[in-house]
Amino acid sequence: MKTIDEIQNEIIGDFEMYSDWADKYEYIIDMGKELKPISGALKIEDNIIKGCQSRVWLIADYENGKLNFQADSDAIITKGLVGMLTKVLSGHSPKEIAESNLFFMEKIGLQEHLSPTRANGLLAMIKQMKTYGLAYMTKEKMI
Amino acid sequence: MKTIDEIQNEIIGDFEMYSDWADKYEYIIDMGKELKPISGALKIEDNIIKGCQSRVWLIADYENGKLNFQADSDAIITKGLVGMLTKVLSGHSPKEIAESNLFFMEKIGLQEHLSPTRANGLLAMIKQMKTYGLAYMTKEKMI
Amino acid sequence: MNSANNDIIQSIPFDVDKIRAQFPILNIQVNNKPLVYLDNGASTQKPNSVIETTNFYYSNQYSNIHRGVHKLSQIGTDLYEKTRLNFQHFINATTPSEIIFTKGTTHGINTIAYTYGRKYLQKGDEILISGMEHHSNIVPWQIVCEIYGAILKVVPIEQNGTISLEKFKTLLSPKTKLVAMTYISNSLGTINPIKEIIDLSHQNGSHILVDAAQAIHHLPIDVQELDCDFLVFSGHKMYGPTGTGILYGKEALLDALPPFEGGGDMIKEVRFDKTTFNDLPFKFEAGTPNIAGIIGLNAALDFIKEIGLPQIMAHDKQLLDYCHQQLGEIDGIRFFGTSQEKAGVVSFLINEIHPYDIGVILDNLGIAIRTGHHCTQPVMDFYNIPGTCRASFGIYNTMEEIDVLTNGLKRAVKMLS
Amino acid sequence: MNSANNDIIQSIPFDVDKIRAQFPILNIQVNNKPLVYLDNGASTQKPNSVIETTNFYYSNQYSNIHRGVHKLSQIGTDLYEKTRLNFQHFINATTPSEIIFTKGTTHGINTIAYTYGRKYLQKGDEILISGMEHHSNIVPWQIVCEIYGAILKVVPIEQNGTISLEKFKTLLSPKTKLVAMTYISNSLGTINPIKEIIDLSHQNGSHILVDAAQAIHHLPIDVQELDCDFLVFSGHKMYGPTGTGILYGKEALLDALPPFEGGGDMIKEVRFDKTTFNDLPFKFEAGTPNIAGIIGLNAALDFIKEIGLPQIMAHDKQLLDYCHQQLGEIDGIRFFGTSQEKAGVVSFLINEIHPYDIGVILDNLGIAIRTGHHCTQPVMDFYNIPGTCRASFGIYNTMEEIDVLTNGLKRAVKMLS
Ligand SMILES: Cc1ncc(COP(=O)(O)O)c(C=O)c1O
Ligand SMILES: Cc1ncc(COP(=O)(O)O)c(C=O)c1O
Repeated sequence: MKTIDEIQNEIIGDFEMYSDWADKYEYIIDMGKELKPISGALKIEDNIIKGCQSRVWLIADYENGKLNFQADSDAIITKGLVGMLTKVLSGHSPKEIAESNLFFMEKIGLQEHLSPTRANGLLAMIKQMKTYGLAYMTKEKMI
Repeated sequence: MKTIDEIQNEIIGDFEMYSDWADKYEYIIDMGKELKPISGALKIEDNIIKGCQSRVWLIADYENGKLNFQADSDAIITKGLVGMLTKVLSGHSPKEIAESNLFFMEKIGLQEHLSPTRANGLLAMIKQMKTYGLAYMTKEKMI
Repeated sequence: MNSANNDIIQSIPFDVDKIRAQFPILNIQVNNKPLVYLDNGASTQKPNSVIETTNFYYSNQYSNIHRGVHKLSQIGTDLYEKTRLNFQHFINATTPSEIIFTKGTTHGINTIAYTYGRKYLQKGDEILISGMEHHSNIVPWQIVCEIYGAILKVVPIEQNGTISLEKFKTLLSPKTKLVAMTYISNSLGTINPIKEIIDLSHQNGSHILVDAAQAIHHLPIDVQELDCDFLVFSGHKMYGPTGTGILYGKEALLDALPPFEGGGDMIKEVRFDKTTFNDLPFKFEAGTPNIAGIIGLNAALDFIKEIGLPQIMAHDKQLLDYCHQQLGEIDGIRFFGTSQEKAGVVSFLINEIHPYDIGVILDNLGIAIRTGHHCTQPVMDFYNIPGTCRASFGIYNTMEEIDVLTNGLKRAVKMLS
Repeated sequence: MNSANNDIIQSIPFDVDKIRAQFPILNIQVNNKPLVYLDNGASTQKPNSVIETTNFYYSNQYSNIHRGVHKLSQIGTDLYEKTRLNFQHFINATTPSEIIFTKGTTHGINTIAYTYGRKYLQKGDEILISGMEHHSNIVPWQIVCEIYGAILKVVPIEQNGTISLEKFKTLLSPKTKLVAMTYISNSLGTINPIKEIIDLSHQNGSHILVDAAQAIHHLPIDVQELDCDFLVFSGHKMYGPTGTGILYGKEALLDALPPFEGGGDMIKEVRFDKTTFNDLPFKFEAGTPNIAGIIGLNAALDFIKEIGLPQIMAHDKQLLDYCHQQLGEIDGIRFFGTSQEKAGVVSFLINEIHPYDIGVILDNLGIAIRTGHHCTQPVMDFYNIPGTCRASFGIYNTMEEIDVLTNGLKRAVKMLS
């Protein structure tokens, strides 16, 4: 299993061949299309992260010391971005997730999507993922 | 008896010799000092015209078809200015006063004191004098 | 690539290039593409005259106004009051006292909501609004209705984004104290039959507030002819500075209302046992106002007057027609707001594509449109959609820019499908 | 002519000329004399950086903010929020949510008065203020006291323009819900012992609002150390644009208060049956804000930070001492406000001369001071005077300007006596 940073570097590598914004976005959109959608039954209020414009659903599963994420969005670009984020963070330990440093968005020139004032719910989603990490770290310690 | 315009022209003539602002203001201040103050008993709420900063008292007397004004102010410059205004308008018929065109303030370069936003109550006083003129015109017609 | 129809371009009633040259921002590049600014419903850009007036004021004339004896204070006060007179004449108010400077439309509506509520609203009274109101013409009424136990009634919108006068009539009741209605919808473009709405309100004995945020720079407004009781708009949507706005009210009504905010300038005399309030318009202008903004706003109004509202309307109409025509050719496009009487606002969705996605792609092409609910969530709920894409036009927009938009949209659809 | 004491000039803790060069207005002539601007208590002049930031923003970056997906909207939002962070750190607020942008001090106080009143005030409750408050910290409380049947109590001032903590204590009662007090008096210069006042208020179980309009650019303020519940100030008095201000409030308290104005940006979801409000700080920022103003305000804060508050305080103190000393030599002068702890405000009268007359003469000499009640009529009533002449200092004032003032006053006295 690759580390969080290795996966990030892989994505950065993928993006190096794209000089054009359109190529980058096509990659993200494809990512969004491929991402397995969350079933309607799970798209409940508890799992939603509201941006003003696009909405994000996030589900976390803890199994064998690892956290797995499923995410979805009603906007395809947001969905592609959450897909990249789950790809980077899923399957790692709560500690690794809580302490992760997500640098790939900036490196591939998409940091604007993480602006706190962006209306897509993405930053709130990252916070939520890390909060899950922290919460399960604490749980683990209590066991 | 001189007309309102003749008196105005006289004042303008007086001011022609003053090239300096200070001379002008000394003239006005002297005017203020010479003006007979209104007695305390008459400085009542009814006769007051409130500017934000300086206050003006105005009394009108009608006699033999003429209106006579007495004015006073707590600020000496304002008092000098009201003194000039009563000098120009006092002793004329209500009609002449109501229809007068006061051009001398601008000609002597003091129109700023008549700005509607000036806090000295002067513009309100001129309005009040003309209102007296109008009121007595109407009264005369009714007799 | 479609090229703009030449006939239409030539009939534009003024020289758009000359106008564009007055807006420095129109020369910038966004994401390495020339800016195509089609977000004028949210806010308009500023001409040089506005920028420079503010600039000059701060550099050569600035001080606090009202009650200062010194020259700078006098100059500022005179300029500030000149703006008031300019607006008085522009909307044909009876006296300058009827022109209150505010922070913007929202602030103007809240001023009336709070003071009207305090003076007139009682338990069971009704406020009537429409289903297409901007949040700023909904939430203040919800707040004061809650405070005073009044009830908010809503005239629903029709499928084409208009309201039916018949339905409006049935909702007017003896309990309707006040009607608050937009002249032009910011998300649908609908121009409401405001004169009829005002007359019907008055026949019912109700007061009426008109939200003219989208109308003031699009249609000639004569408040005496309209006979509305209150009318509000923002400076920043009419090519003026941010933080400025106007609240018009009939003098007798404004006189009858209690003051809203307390503070400097709105008082006659302050004593701890009894404070008396200043005359209009100052009664409603508490504290140091946005002096530089209001002085800059005068330049914005002069700019509009110089071009002329009939010319602006004609230009707006041409852009609107051309935009409808061009975008109409895109497969799967749905327009929201298809009223006959419509201003330069085009709201749409394409197939199932989320408006956010379209907004992001267009942004990468240098095209600024707005996506989302446009502060009219009830409109989105009515159509059961998450939001729309909205292109909205200004004085400086061109037919070519609509071509750029059309092509951008086609590209976005291709990428996103 | 007196010339300024050279020792004092040399100990000015920064290069005043270099600062003056940043203020374009300081080069103008007023009535054919170089401008001597001593009306900083009413409002301060703007440095180039503030003027140019606004200018650049309108010319290259403008659009409406929040919720726009396009680049310009993002840039504007980022700049706007950057100002918030800058102020958060400047006054050491716990989170950016505690920094609310307002139109100014007056607007900030009214925001708290209305919402605090609605939430907490009941018949018989008391609000405690001081006898030296600005009208903006009197009238809003009078209005909400009238609405909710509460009672306004006043700590009287002493002859030297201070308030006695003993008297303050006796006026605190179990009914005192909130204390509203100025940090620095705008008409007397008094610096109140605000930390003691805050602690005493809290010991009494009262909330406290601090009016920092005259303090923010004079004293270092740490809201966590002060532990005040609310603190308000204006941008235009701290070298920033008009129409801007800050309301600080403790997060838990602001959360507990109902919203004030309703409109765009302050909502989470708007439904006709139920609207939910946005989180802080947006809950209190209804409608399009003064975007350009707030962005310009950031440059003003940077300007102040660059010079440094200790330097500013030292400069202010030197001007104050020198001014007292020089004016003190004028026959018949009376100073109002002679507290030990005093900021750069000098209020005075000379013999029986009306302040208006002095203002007019000084204006003709190019000297801008303020005359009148300075929006503190109760202070004038206390001293039984119609008003005062007030010279108040800014970063750019010099010892030589105080000499010009002194000579101007001597001339005025001669002319007017
Ligand atoms: C102490 C004090 N409080 C409040 C205010 C009101 O500020 P603004 O007019 O900017 O709202 C002022 C300004 O004169 C002031 O000096
Ligand atoms: C119809 C309408 N009403 C009210 C508003 C609110 O205006 P502001 O945000 O300037 O207060 C807007 C602006 O979007 C609008 O379009």
